[in-house]
Amino acid sequence: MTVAAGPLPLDVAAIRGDFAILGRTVRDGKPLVYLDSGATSQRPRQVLDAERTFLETSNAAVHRGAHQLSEEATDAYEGARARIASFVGVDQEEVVFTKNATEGINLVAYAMSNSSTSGPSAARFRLGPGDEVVITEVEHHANLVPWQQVCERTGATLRWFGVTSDGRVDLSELDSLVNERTKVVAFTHQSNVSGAITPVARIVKRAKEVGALTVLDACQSVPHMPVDFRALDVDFAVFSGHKMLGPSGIGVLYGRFELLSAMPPFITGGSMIELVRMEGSTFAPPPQRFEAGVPMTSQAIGLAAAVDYLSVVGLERVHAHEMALTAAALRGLSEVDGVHIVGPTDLTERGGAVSFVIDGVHAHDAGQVLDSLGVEIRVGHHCAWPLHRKLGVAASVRASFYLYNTLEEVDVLVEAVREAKRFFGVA
Amino acid sequence: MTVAAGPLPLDVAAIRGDFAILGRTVRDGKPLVYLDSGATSQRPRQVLDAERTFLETSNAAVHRGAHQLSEEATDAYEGARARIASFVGVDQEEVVFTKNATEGINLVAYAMSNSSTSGPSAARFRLGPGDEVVITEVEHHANLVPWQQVCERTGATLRWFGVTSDGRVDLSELDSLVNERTKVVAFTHQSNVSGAITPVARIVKRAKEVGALTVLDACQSVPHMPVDFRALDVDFAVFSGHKMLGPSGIGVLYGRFELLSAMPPFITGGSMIELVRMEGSTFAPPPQRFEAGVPMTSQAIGLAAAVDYLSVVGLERVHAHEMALTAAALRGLSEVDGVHIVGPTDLTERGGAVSFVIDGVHAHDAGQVLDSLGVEIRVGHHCAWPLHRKLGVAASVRASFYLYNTLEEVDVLVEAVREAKRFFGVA
Amino acid sequence: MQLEQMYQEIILDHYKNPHRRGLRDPYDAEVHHVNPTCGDEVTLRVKLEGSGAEAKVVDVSYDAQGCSISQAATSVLTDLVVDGTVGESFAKHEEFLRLMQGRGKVEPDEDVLEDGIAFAGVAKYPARVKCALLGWMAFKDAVARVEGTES
Amino acid sequence: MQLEQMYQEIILDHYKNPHRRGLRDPYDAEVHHVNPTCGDEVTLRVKLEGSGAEAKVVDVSYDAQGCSISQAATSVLTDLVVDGTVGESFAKHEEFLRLMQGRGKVEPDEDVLEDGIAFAGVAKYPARVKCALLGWMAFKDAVARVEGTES
Ligand SMILES: Cc1ncc(COP(=O)(O)O)c(C=O)c1O
Ligand SMILES: Cc1ncc(COP(=O)(O)O)c(C=O)c1O
Repeated sequence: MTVAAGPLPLDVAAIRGDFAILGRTVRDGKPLVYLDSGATSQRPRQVLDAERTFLETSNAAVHRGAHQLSEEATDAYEGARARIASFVGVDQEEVVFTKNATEGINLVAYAMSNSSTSGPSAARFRLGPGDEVVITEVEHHANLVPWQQVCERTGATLRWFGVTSDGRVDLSELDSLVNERTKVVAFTHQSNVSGAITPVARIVKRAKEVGALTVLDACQSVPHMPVDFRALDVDFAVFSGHKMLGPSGIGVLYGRFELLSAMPPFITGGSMIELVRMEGSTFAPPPQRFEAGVPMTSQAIGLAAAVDYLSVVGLERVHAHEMALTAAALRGLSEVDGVHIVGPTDLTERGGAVSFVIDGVHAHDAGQVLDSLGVEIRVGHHCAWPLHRKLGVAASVRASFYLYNTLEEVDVLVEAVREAKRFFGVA
Repeated sequence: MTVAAGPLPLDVAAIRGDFAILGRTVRDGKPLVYLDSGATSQRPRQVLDAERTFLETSNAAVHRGAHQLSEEATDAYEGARARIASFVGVDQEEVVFTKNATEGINLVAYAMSNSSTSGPSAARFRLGPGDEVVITEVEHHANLVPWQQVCERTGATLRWFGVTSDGRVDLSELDSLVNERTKVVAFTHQSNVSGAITPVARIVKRAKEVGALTVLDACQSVPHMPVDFRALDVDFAVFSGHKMLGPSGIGVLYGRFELLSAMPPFITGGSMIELVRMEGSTFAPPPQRFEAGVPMTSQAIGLAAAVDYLSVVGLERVHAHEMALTAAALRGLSEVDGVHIVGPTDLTERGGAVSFVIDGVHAHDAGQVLDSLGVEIRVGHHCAWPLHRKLGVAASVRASFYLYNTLEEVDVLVEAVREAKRFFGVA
Repeated sequence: MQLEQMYQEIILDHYKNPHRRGLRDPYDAEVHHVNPTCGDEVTLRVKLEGSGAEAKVVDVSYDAQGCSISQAATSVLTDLVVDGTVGESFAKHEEFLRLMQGRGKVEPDEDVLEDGIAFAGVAKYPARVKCALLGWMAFKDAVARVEGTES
Repeated sequence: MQLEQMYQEIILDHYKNPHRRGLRDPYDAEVHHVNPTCGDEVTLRVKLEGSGAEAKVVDVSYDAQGCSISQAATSVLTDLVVDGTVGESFAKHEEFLRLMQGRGKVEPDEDVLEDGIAFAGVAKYPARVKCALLGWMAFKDAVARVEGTES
């Protein structure tokens, strides 16, 4: 991959050449300006090719056959796991493939409630009346509803950190919220709405003091900047393939090996067992224990190709590029009267999601105008309804960037926002 | 698609042309003889193309955006659901996408245990001490371990039908096994080991008499013959994409709409909610309620393409073709001394999985010889350990057929079995 | 430009000057509905006279937070149903539903829908159809509650 | 033909005439191990004399159901460990493991592994490596139980 010298550290034109979809037009022949990578990213041809090559040469059920095809498929699948694990600084056996990040969080939550009918080694995961689960009010529903549900199943109590006016997790009550009753603290690494980055170290330190497990929602960080779960010292973390140039239908749960080894299973069935009798079954060691049934084989291979792609470009450079785009967007939008950013207005401890509201133009209406100009952004609460409610915003407009976006696209966005105001007569 | 006249109703040569992988060789240049479709099938170029075209033109997060890409993606995803639903004779809202069939069974089992902390409409799904769950001893682990686990979680009792000497479900105790205490009867449509087809109507009739729910494991039937869940009158059914020419990472749960509507969710998170507050959440109607997070979008589109492919060929003809291959295999293997079929030895009520043991040659060793001759079959207990134990077989060899297999390949299989005997000196 | 086709003058007029807005007494039933994808909300009250299909819709009052489409559609709704019978309102709802689910391919009946025909362009945008139906869903639900047929 | 490379004469000989087969008394520990993918099983007993790494392996007896590779490997194992010390047996296990996980690219040390070097060809078939290790896993587990270090 060649990289141009200049203010932006990436050769975006070359990168865009790898994404066929970016060449299309929408509505009345408008060039596509895709600013919705926070919802799902596009995939380069390298990822599509990797999946197809696998399917046309080595496809077979993994871990289940002794024939050559099955050997090749198993090698490809486990090789993918190893590459993905090293991408986030952890060991291969600590990576569990799930269908998306949401399943990964549910896996941990259900394993905890299943602990009450499992053996003594699972005792540390048990939840019951008097125990507390702590989350934050900025969470995506994926890291919120599963914890509400596990509290309903077990009788534990859900508590949460509030939100500052610029959409950050408010840690002022850290020491009282996370206390001796706390069994688990689950929080996002980066808000998918405000872009705010959570001070992971502070929360992890406090959780360790009281012996609580930590679960990191890394859906919006791993795709966009270098992340090392071991260095962050969290117990569990999740992310999704489709947000990082990889296929849909695959997510990753990281868990410290020692914890995964002691944890009861969630989804059960073939390939995750040790011994099956009608009277009862025992289970394989991790990660197999958590991967019941024929897995998302080609998708793991596609995700490994995505990780390779990102590694060649370099996550530092991806991040720097997105920060340049974010700075331009914050600057451009701040010059439009009546536009209010939902989240930090400078680059301190934030990533590249820029959400905003426009006085007098509802987010849905703004989105419609933007769409008519080819600008594909997201409108609504972005699966973070409590955060929106707390900030007094019913729905916001979110632009989110990735390595294939350009400064020109940011200009188109800002101009489109002005057009929305004109169209609805609030110029 | 053109179809040749002749003893076999399919133009297998034309079909094989759609599967690039079938042209490869294995080991020392042996042509690949892929007889492991019971584990996972291969995919025609039409399926790979459908996924790629979607990803290169309309990829976006479904149900979450108002922009054109998201509209197109949502249409493609929901259109796929409609085609897949009609393929098995049910309504679109009755089809839930899961990552594989295993997840589908777990979904029902967990929804049942979650019912104990859900509202009154879920009461009919509750399980507790005194209640009984009935399965069979021929089940794949996927339709066995989840039921053991739900019994552990709830205190219900697991009971099971035995097995006849030719690997069929033994229904002689139907009326006593399925009784007033029975809450759910889960059973396979077709054994993945013996190929035996279960008399669905008899079990469903009895289950209805006592008011028990029925769950059909259709993993080995839907890919191979016309199946209509409404006609079979089961309450729930599951199958997997990867066994029917479709992608890995996608499965289907069918549920009667009335039941899905009353059932609590399993995996929770984004896109499955109605209203989220920190204090509690309510949930969307089915199928959304059961599809948390960004779904396996391109995989649904790939599976719809697979369903189209099978529909063009015609499931009756696929079935007739497989029966011709099965007849040839049963005939050929029966002429080899010391080979014993695990399952029915004629074509009555059976599909195209042919499992067998060879006196004096362990299945693993036989598999190795077959592999060296290019014949890719499965060895072991095929995730049906209790069935093997019951029949006194530690491990068997399984050949399984699909629309792309030929009579010549059956001959190669039989000859390879003879070679295995020669190699281990048990000629 | 497609945008003008969608946001007809009529829609923008209703959005800027909504009819019958505000929550009024007396009323027989009040409901609260939300659009789960965007968080838009409507609180809606109905006052009926009589019962069954022949009951008269005396008043519909509401407080809503949402986009121009959902606001305007609710305003138009009140024009269409107030002073008519419940039976007539349901028939109009049917016709509006047919229009909105028609993907822009259905010719609306102006005699039935009046200003409602302005939403023909919205029907081309599936993600916005829910916006246009939010008020209607609330209205039907409220009437059902008065009738006691709501579960 | 690759097959002959994998199934060396030595392997087939051990398979047909396994050494020290059968379950014998006295013994200090008995374990039962299975291979979850194929259902192969081994019940294995060890009799030690002394303790720690210097303990002598007096007898290894077993009853096994499985393929030629697992049967032969267990037979070879008994040749390698019986009459040696526990410390020596673990060293041999290490060397055998290194060979089996070497994907056919590791040169085995015949002085250490004796007949065990015949399994070099098996290492090329990842699915069969577990077969060759089944007896060894059981042996290590059994020794650990005697030593009381098993959890
Ligand atoms: C009869 C049967 N049931 C269930 C399954 C599980 O399917 P999956 O692994 O795709 O979830 C299989 C295949 O492995 C099967 O053959
Ligand atoms: C912060 C955050 N957490 C969790 C998720 C859920 O990811 P998925 O839908 O892939 O499971 C998302 C994306 O939707 C997200 O942005």
